[in-house]
Amino acid sequence: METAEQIRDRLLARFPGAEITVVTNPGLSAQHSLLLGSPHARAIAQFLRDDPTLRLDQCSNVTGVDWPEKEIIDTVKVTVPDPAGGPPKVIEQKNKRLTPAYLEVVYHLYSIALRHGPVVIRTRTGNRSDQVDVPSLTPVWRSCEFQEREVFDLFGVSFSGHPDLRRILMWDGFKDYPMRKDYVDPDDYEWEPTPHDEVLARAKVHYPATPAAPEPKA
Amino acid sequence: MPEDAAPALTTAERDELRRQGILLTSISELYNWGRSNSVWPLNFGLACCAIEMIAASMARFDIARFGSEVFRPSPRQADLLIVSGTVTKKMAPQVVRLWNQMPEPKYCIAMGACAISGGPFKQGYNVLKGIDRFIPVDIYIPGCPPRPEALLHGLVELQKKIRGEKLSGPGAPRHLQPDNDCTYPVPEFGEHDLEPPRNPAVWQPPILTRPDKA
Amino acid sequence: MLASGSAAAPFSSASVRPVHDEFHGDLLEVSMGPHHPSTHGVFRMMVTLDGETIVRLKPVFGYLHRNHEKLGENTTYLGSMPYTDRLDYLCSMTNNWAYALAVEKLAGLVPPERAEYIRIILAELTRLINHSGLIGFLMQDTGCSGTPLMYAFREREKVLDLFEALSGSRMMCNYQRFGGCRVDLTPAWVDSARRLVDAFPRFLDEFEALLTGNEIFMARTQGVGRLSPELAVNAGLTGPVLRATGVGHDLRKVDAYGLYPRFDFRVPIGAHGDTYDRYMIRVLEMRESVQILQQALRDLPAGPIMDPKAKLRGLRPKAGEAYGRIEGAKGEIGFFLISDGSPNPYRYRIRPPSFINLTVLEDLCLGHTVADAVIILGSIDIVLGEVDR
Amino acid sequence: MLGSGIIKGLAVTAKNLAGSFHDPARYVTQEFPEVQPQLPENSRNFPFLVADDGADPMGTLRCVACQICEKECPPQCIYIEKSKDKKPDAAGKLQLYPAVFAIDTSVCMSCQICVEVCPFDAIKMDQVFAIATTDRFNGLLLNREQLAKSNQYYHSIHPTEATEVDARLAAERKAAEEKARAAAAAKAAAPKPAAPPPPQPPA
Repeated sequence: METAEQIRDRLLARFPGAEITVVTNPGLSAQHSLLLGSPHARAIAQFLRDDPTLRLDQCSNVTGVDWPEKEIIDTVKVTVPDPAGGPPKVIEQKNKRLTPAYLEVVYHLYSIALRHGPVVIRTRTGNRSDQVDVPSLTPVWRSCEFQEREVFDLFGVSFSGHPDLRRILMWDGFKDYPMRKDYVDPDDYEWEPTPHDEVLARAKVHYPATPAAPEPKA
Repeated sequence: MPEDAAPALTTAERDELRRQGILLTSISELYNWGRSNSVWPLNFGLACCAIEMIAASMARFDIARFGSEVFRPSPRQADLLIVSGTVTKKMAPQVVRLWNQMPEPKYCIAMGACAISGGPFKQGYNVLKGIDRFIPVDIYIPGCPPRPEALLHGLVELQKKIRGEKLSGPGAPRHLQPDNDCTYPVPEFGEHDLEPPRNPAVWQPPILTRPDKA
Repeated sequence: MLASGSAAAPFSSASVRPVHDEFHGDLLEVSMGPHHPSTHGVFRMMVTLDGETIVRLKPVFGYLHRNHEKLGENTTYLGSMPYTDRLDYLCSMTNNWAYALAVEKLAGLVPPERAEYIRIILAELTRLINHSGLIGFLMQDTGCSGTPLMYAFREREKVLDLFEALSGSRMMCNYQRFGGCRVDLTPAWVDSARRLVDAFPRFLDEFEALLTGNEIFMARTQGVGRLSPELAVNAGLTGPVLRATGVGHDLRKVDAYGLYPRFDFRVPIGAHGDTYDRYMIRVLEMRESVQILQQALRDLPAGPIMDPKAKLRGLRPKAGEAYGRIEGAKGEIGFFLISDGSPNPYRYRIRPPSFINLTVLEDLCLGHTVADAVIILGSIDIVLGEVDR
Repeated sequence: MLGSGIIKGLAVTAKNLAGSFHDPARYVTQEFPEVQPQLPENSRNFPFLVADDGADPMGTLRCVACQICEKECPPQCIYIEKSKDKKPDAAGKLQLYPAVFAIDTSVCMSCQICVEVCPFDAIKMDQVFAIATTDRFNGLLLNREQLAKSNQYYHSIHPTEATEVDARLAAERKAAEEKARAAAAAKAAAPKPAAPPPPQPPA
């Protein structure tokens, strides 16, 4: 099967102006992926499905990933000229930067006809709050129908063009997106016999004020 | 026969009399004996434990030996609700509704860790931390999942409990109390959690007596 | 009225008839489940009926949504292993294997030969109990109450005894580890497994004599819930449901994971894609599993059962991602893991076969009666622990 | 012939019905409360703590309150508090012990990860399953006293494994004694007394 770079080159030739980048997977599995820009994503997906050399007729797995803002500290060595006129010094400068926050949808494509795969494609939202639209690939692969609904339900990605975008696992009046990294669980651990960490911290709020209990002596 | 005449005899004496062909019993004993040997569970499976519940009703464990093989699909015909598996928040209102639809006298077995306390899934956002927050539970069977034998043991314990019930007086069970209405409030879906998250008439968090960990 | 989505996706619309607005008064919406004896757990279907014919069916999920994926992100790689048992709680061994495979891809571990053989033995035993149990439940749905399910559970108990003797637990085995297996097979275990496997075809013959030729069963299932191969592939179906439509897609052959290429077995495929084919595929697959088991138990090599590089605690795979999948009893069960180098996975995603197989439930049921919908649902083989996770 | 399939099926059920009277393969019912099941050796249900001496279980717990199992337990159902003082263990070395050791069996998922990660063979899986109770909070939260069971009990439920564990512990103890003797010899040779190393779990 073609590598991710070869597929990208072929796609760029077919869809001039489309944003397609290869996302390298540093892990041992080396399953690299193609990041597709939203405007062309559905056309590209259709092409991948129907292209005779790829024929990715099965979209096996659709999932969301939440990437909140993360502070990354890059340590850069900078050569600073000495104001006193001495030899220039090399100092380590720490640059803080924030990675952009976005939600990502990952599709794993396989070909049942040609027995190869996976080709991994990704789409990304603009941010995590108001620009959460990505094109739905349900018109291309029916298997995305429920899985995209699940991503919508748990991550809050809105799929434009999805035929029936409703919550699927949680109830309809639910307001949060529980699989996001910053989701706060409802406070329902009133009493746990073996509390730990955050459960303990949350449970403590519900403990009655116990003046009777003797203070543990140090 | 007056109700407390029979308990004046010990069990051994009564067994001896039974061997001699004299059946000595009280109304309440006869009544409870009959009830305890025909506990019909609701045909209601939630998760993994339901498979063990089905296994318990199959040939090898044969729950029919205890008179409980009649799994009723309708709550109107059932005496026993076996909460077999994780109760999620989405499912909790339905479980309470089923419980409300069952006629008294009715009993509830919380089978498995999830039904008792949320079990391994207790840290999940959609998992109810124990069905006893909404309905009264008679028997708790720990295990994940409990073996079918453990379920049978739980059933035997429930039968013991039923046999020990009195027919009148302040110690009488719920269904014989005059001011009992057997409905429990059904929680509603809220924006973040169930509303209310527990039924205070049924469940109060116990006071933690252990000193906090440093 | 038919909210069946977009025009581009192929729908098996032969049996669908349009419902006009003026018929609205005649339609009846029925909520089946979540407490319904034939929904295989807490599954719910919103069924719109015209008389007794289904004109619309919307599945409602989430009544057993136990937050596996969130829990998996908050616990270590090892800590998620017992949770995978509870996904598809009839097939804990294959779930374990799929998860172990994904982590092995992520962390670069290679299980030794004996461990691979053990995995194959356990996975095929799992397939036997899943398929026989499923047929029992399917018969329960057709109204054949009790007998086949009881026979299936009689055999299941024998396999569960083997699982318990090996792993300690009947259902929740928690047996596979990253880079191998937890405990070794004893010769006594292999002997009893061999006895079971040799006796299993006799049970299958009996089971088939009971069911396969039964005229009532044939009348209830043949031609019911037909599925075209194009829709099946496009809707991401896998496992016996896909193979019943005539697509010979079996990951044991396609991906050739584990040591499956060493084994001689055939992949049965169906011709009509109806409920009867889905039943027959499972019977035939059990016979092939018996073949695999006999070969595996015969050739079981000696040797270690763990990759020497593997360690039990503190697994921190290099940053990256991996998708590992195997052919479970219900279809392709896959795990997608993203590691950021910490002890917990950054993203832990389960690809649940029975959830995705439900995509076509509406297409299968349209035009049939409610009683048929129950059988069709039964023949898809869902386990709610996996559908809702 | 129409109906032959049904007749064939009925013959199977008839065979099974008749067989259940004489064929043990077809009569599989176990009379549970009267006949206790023969659990296989590996069978597991809930954890217990191994005490070397059944007569004084609290004094001879193998657990040294290292809290590894508490950290690794997937459903977080173990609660341990370290003791403030130390007690000699079976090898005579001073060790911490658990002042509080509680397992919430209403949460435990019987996964035996605590057993696998324990470096001291102090926690093992029990086979008791008939523990249904009417009291959730007092009946299912097991404390140190309820969890402690003797090594003899361990031998009675998992004989093969317990023998291996005993052999391994004896070997470790012997190695530790030899090391201590060597260290003592070295110390005697060296002029300056070194502080005793803090107890470390073996890697």
